[in-house]
Amino acid sequence: MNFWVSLDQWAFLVPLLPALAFVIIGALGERLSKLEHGGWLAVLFSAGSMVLGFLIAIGEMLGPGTYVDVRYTWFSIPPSSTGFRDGFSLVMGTLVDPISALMLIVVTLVGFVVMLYSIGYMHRDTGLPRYYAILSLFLTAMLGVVLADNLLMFFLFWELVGVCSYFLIGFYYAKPSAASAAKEAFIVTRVGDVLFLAGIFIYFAMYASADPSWAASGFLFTKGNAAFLPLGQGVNPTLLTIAGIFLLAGAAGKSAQFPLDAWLPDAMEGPTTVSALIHAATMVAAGVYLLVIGSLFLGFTSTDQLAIVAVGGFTTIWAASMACVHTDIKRVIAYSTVSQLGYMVLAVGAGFAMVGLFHLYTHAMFKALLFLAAGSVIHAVTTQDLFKMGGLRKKMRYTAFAFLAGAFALSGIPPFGGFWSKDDILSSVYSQLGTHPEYWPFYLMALATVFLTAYYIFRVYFLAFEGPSSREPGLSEHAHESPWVMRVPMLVLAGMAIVAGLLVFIPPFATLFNPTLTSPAFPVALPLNVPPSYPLVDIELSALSVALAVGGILVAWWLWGNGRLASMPRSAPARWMRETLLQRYYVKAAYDWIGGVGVYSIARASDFVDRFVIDGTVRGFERSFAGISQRMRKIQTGVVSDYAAYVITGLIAVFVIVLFVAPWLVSRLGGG
Amino acid sequence: MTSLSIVGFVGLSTALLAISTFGILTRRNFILLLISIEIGMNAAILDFLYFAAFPTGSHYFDGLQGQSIAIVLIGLAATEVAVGLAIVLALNRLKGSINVAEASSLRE
Amino acid sequence: MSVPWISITLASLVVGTVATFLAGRSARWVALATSIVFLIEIGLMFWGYSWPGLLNGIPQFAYSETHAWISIGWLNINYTVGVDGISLVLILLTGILQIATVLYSWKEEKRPNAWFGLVLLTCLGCFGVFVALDILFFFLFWEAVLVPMFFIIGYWGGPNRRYAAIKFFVYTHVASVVMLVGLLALAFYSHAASLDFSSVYAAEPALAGVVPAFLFVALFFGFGVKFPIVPFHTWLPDAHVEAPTGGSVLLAGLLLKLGGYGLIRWGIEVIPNGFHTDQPILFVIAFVSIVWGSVLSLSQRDLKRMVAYSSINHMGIVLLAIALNSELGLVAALFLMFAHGIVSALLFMTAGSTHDIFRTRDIPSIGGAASVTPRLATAMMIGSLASLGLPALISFPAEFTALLATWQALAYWVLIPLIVLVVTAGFYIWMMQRLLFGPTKGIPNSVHDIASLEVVAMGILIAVTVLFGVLPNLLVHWIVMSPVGVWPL
Amino acid sequence: MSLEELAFLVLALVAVATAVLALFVRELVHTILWIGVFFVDLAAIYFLIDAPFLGVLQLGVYAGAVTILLLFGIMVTRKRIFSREAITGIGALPTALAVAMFVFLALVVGEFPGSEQPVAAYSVTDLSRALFSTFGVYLLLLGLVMLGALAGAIYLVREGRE
Amino acid sequence: MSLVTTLLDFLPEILLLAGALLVFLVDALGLRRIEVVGSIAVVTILLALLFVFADLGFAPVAFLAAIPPGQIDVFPPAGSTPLYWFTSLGLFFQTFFLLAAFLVALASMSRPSRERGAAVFYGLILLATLGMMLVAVASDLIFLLIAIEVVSIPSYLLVAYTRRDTRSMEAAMKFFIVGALSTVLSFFGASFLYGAYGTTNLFVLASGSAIANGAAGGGGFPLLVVIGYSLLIAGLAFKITLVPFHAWAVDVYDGAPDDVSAFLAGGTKKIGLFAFFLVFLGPVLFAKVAFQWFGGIGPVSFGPVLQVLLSILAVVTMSVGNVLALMQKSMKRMLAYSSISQAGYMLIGVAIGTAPALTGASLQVFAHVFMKSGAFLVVAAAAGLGVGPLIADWRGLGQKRPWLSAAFALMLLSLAGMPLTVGFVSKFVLFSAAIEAQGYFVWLAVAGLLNSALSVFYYGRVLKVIYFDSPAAAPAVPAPEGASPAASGAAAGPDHTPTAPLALGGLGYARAATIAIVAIVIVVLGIYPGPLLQPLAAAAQHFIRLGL
Repeated sequence: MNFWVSLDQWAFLVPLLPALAFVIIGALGERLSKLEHGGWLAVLFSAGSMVLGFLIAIGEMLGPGTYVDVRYTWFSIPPSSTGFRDGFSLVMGTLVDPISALMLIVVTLVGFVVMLYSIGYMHRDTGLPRYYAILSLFLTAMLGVVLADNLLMFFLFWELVGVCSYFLIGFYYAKPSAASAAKEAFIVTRVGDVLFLAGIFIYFAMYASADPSWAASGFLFTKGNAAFLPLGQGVNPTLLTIAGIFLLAGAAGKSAQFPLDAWLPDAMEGPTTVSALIHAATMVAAGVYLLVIGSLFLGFTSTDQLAIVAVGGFTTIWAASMACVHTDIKRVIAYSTVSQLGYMVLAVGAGFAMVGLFHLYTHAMFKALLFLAAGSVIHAVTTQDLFKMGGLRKKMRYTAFAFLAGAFALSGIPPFGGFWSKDDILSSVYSQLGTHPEYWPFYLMALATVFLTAYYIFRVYFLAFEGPSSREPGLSEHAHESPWVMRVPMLVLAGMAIVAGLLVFIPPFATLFNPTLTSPAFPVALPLNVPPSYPLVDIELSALSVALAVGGILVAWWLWGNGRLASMPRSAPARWMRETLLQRYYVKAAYDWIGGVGVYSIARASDFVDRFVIDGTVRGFERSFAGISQRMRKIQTGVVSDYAAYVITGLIAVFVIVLFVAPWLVSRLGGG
Repeated sequence: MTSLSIVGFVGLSTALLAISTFGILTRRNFILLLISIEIGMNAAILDFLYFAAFPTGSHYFDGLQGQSIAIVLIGLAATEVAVGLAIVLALNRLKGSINVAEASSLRE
Repeated sequence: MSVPWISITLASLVVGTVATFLAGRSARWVALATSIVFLIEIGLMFWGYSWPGLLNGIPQFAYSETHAWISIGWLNINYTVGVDGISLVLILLTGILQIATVLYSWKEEKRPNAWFGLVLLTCLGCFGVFVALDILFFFLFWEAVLVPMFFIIGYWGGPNRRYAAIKFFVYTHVASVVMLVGLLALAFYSHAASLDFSSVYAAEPALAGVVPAFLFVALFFGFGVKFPIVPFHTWLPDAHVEAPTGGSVLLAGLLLKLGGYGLIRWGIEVIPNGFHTDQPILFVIAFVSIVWGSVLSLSQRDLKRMVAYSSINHMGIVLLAIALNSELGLVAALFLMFAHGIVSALLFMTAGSTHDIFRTRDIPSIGGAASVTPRLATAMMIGSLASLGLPALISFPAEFTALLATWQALAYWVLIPLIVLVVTAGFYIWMMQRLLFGPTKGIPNSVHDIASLEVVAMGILIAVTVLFGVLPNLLVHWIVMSPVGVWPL
Repeated sequence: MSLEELAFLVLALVAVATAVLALFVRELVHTILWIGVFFVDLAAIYFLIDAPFLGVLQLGVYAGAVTILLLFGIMVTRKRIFSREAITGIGALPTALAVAMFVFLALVVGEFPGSEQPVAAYSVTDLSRALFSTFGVYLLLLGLVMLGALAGAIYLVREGRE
Repeated sequence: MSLVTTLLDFLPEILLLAGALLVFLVDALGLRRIEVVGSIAVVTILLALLFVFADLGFAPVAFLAAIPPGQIDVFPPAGSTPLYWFTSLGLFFQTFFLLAAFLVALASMSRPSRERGAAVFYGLILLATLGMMLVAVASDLIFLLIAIEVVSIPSYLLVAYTRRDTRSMEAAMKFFIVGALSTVLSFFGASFLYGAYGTTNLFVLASGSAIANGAAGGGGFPLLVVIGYSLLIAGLAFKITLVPFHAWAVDVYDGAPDDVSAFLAGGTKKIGLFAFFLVFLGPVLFAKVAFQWFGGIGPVSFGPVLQVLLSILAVVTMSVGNVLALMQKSMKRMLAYSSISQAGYMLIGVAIGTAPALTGASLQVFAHVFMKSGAFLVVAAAAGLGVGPLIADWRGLGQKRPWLSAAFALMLLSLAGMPLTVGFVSKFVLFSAAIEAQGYFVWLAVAGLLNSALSVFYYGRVLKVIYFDSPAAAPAVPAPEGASPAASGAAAGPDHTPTAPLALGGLGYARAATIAIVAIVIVVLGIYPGPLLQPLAAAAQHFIRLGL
């Protein structure tokens, strides 16, 4: 076994290293204050993880057929005479294949740079051991998701990721809005998760009934084996459709797709680093990753695909529209994330899983970059309100450069990363329109979103970095460039934002996007040629999207860049429009109503029933016994004549029973 | 030898028992209660003597047993009167009354 | 197995309990020593355990012993004890909770000898239930648990403790006697040779007609009230709210498990025919319990009451898993019982400490506790997360398996417990938001975080939670060494 | 109707009448008189069914001892012997109970074929032999009853005289 | 059978008589200290117990046996109509009665040493015990009824023996009147049976021949028998306090001196059950021949009818007893009602009429002897400590008197049928027997068990008061009207010379020892009942075979 392949045996170390950091920081806590409260430990371990992850990824690029699956029995019921004919087991294992290798690169890289950035950014906060510990745990969980070789393990770490997100959003837990946002994030994603779980059950049942030996071997949820299952053989298409929808629900929850998108903008209550890592680059991408896996290994029916396309396509414009009006720098980027995730979902739904993955990869880089840059700004001016910033480019050159790089990437301006991937998506979907005319509206939505994207991100750029120094006196005057621990990560990511798209033209790297060519893990023909658009196949489409993007930038410049609009438009329709967008189309309010009034009222009513009807019955028994007892006590009059009367009454009762009642009963019961 | 109707005899003893019961239920004076009890005992004695006098045809029949029982019952009834009187006297001494309805502090 | 481990353990527990009662001020040390010895004995039992399998179609038990107790022709009662994988894990739970309770209540100042003695007595009774293989002995231990719990609630409990104690006592006793009628009728109607498990097991097929179904209903009522099933659950919130922390821990951790264990051991295993007939009833009640427990938790203001209702929800899932009539479901049910035992114990400990520290358990009147009592907050968060089924903590493998089994048996009905999972998450998360997070409020002037012994007690439970959450096979390995796979399902 | 039957009828009516009178006259001393007559009347009935020893016993024990004892009881417990007893109600319930009891007990009347049987007469010798050998245990038991009654009753009434 | 051997058969009874006479003699001689007469009584009872054990064939003392083994549990010679007959179940009941007497006699020795009525108290106890023992060997209805009188007459007087206490005297009066009425009814019923059978021998009565003949149309008297038995039920039900013949019991147990209450509830009450065994088991078992019933119903037979009747009585008794006990404020009245409900459980045994049921009922009697005597004796002890008659007066006793409270709690738990107590074992056996009998008897078991669950409520309430309520600062509730300051035999009055406080903080050694014995027996036999249960089951089997 060559070196690169044997390296895959150690893939479990990649998530384990941050886990060690979690344990050490969690156990030692404040005793690590000399190491930036554990921050340097976290950086160290994540660096180790990154190195190992990169090595494994390189191995995957170089080594032919390096599909390595290491398993460990997690939960097993041995074979027995009944029940599962061949036993039942759930396994844990790491699977290194091109897809997970790509994800390894993304997660470990962004993870490491964000850790490093945190050293500078979080320096002033308290509770840092908690921060670093949970951030490390998050890395573990995310890497677990990436490396999972079966759906159960995927789900397990998926849930862990959610909890880490919960704690990190609620990092400033003393702030009611942070605590509330954390709760909201957890519960909304939970809705997706339980549906995802239902989907898992359906896949399990389908595969187990198609091939019972799965249950025994522990291959049950294994991605690799799932592909062996000939779809359509013993599989009920309706069931498969429902399972796909459930999977989509799970992904929508995690990736903040419509209608489960409300939590992500609120999640910006967490530290900006968290937003960068979790709510831009990695965790929210896990939903897309899930759909990629579902598309490649579990199989979607055409109904599922349409649903996915619809959700993704609609989400792009839905979120982008809201991003256009918000004044909080982080929220705008958050809506942008939702919107971009919509692109990825759209691609996967249209059948181009690897294209979606490609955008996931480039998006992780430039979106993390945007957040880090935004964080740097916030760090400097201590506000998140765009209208209080301005003219920062002169004081924060690195940051401005980084942000601009991210903005170009996001807008899809060649040769920045975002251009390649977004254009790939658009052309891929376009290529399907012939056979799937029902994709048309969603394609158009995605196309329109290109314009909106460029508009809102450059709106941010112009408001923050250009223009007059500050509209609010005293805020940006003392702003200065961030320390190197924050600058280096930004520069690394800025570099990635520029070259990420170009990297795929380097052959070894490209293999990651082309698993059919190299990996025996995927012996069946995948339903697409990945990547279809290298070299560009449809120059007209590319030109259109670039034109839209440039148009967006120009409009942004026209409105905001030269100070034409000092404030928001004031006409009534505009105000109404703006208010609707700021209120997120009132969806959030509806959710709050469902949770706070609807469900809670049912709970209160149930509580009433429980206390007064069910328990009331019990107490009624008590009371009636007591009442009977009290009333019957009265027969004990204390007068002996009455007692004698009872005796005689009893005697007569005995007579009656013996002569009439009992014989009748006995004859009814069938005699002696 | 004579023959007497069961109707009369058992009727008499039953009537006496009913009277005795009625007395126990309605009278409040302890002495009257004692007398009621005596009437009831006498009803039982009467029955025993009657059944002792008229063989049933069972080969276990022993009329002398009935008469013996009657004798013992007379003694028993007398003993009860004695005990009852002792209680009457004690009660009278404590409460100054032998009205049983007034002795009702134990109740409920 | 030649060493009579069960008798030795019973004897050591009896001696320890009596000694604790007599020990006066040093009772806590005696109790601790007893607990440690108990754990060691449990460890030895695990170490030497191997399931003897079937003999003539009748499940056998490890370390089994039989001694005649009453033998009068028509009534043959033996001291028969033994364990299989099912009882073994629950015995382990007993041992863990016993030592955790002893440590948690180490500082008990009010009649410590009685307190620790009663705690040990409760655990002794539970141990007895788990090892007894004779109807009378089973019932004897089953009832024996009530008495110490009655005193625990009534003497050390909250303001309304007297009412709660008597309600608990009478309510569960009524259920027990119905169950006893069922068990005895089972033995006598089937003309079993003795009241031993194996005799009854062998004789049960002789029951004809609707008799098994009726018997199963009687047993189910008896076990169900302990579970507790809706609508026979209202003793539980009262008992929990009024019970002292240690009492709640034992109540939720152990006593509720008796119902599940009994249903498996004496219901499903012995009367499969009745079970099959009554299965729909079980499903209905299980679903109702799941929904009702969770929805009611959402509306509770009292922390303990909330956890109590969540117990109803969880035990509803256990009941559902049991009712599924599948091997996977049974394994899941047992795992879930163990998990719930640990997690609810942890939650009740945190609720008790909350009350100790903040003088109230009213959720809305406390806020921001995490910033003043981080250790308590951590424990409470871990408990809550474990309870709502977070992976890597103990409930997840159990719930996952249970729901998977539910899907297999009932298909889309699984959506009910699944959606309820969201509600469960909802009330825990909401509770944490109100109680632990946000700006501080309702914090008394002098606040101290939980004491170190309480930390140790909770730490034990947290360690177990994580251990079996990460490595569930450690537990499953033992559960499956039992007749779960060979029952005539 | 034979002479015996006629005599019995008369005696029975007298017995019922005296019993009722004894219980319901308001002068307690009259009660004693009536109950005395009642006992004597019963003794006569015993003679009628050829149980002369019982008749004698009845006269001695009841008509003699018990009557005197009751009279004594009345004298001790009343300040004035001839005071009248307060009227107490008869009551519907007691009447109903007594009548119901009478009716049920009277049901047996139709069944016993005694009227065709000759009365069996026993000599006093036979009776005494039976009483002291076969059924001697009854007497022993009666003795035990009396022993207890004696000891207790004496103790009870001796109060204050020690 | 010579006189000597006959007397030897009755050695325990004769011992008791001798003891009673000795007590009276000692009293007459002026040695009326309670230690003296009490010791005589206790020793007498223990000796009697020893001989009964010997007769039962217990190995260590078997050499003392006076009754030849061949005379126990065998059928009487054909044609003979014995007045008494030895059965091992009867002998067992004798031991139960002696144990009850022993407990009360021993505990009473802790009363003030110069108490006036001590000699009479012990003499009457011994005489009543003698009567109880005779009940247990009866095989003749009249023998049985007079033996019951031997118990009753001393009982009336025992209730009244404090002389100065109006409550006791009132209780004695009620007891006497209802008792005398019951006596009248019993004898009247007996006369009917005598009329039907021509004899009162229970073996003959048990055969049910008079009913059987009735079916054939020749010489039988079904109605006479049925009415006779009904009257007997009414008469004997008085003794075992079946509802509605129970009303006296509550007042009497309440008003009587505590020790006497213990004796009545734990001891004399049980003769009624044995009388039920003797009188009604025969018809239940043998009167199975169908005949046309009164009013045209049928054909049915008397046995099943009687079973239905007894079942109804049992259920009514246990239910009413329990329900009434729920809200009682006085401790003794609560115990009285609980005693009434226990009678209902025991009656199940007769109603079912199988050997298992008989075993269960007998065991229940045994358990009840200890539990109920013990409970009343604790009440007596508590009264001696100044605890008032109401349940509320017991507040916080668990803290002040841990051992006494623990013993009382044990007794109450045993009464409630909690495991590891003899009360549990007895109920378990009894209800097992009911279920074993199948048919509608299962519902008897259900009713009994639900009732015992109900009873937990009021026992639990007492435990609550003792353990969970804090001690009252001062006696908050005044004693009820007419009550003496402490309604116990130990009450100080003009009749009783005040004496020095007793040992053990007012409890007294004898009383403490008694309570300890009760507690130990409850636990030991609760854990290991085999040695008692097995011979008892055999005895019940023999008893059923004899058809008594």
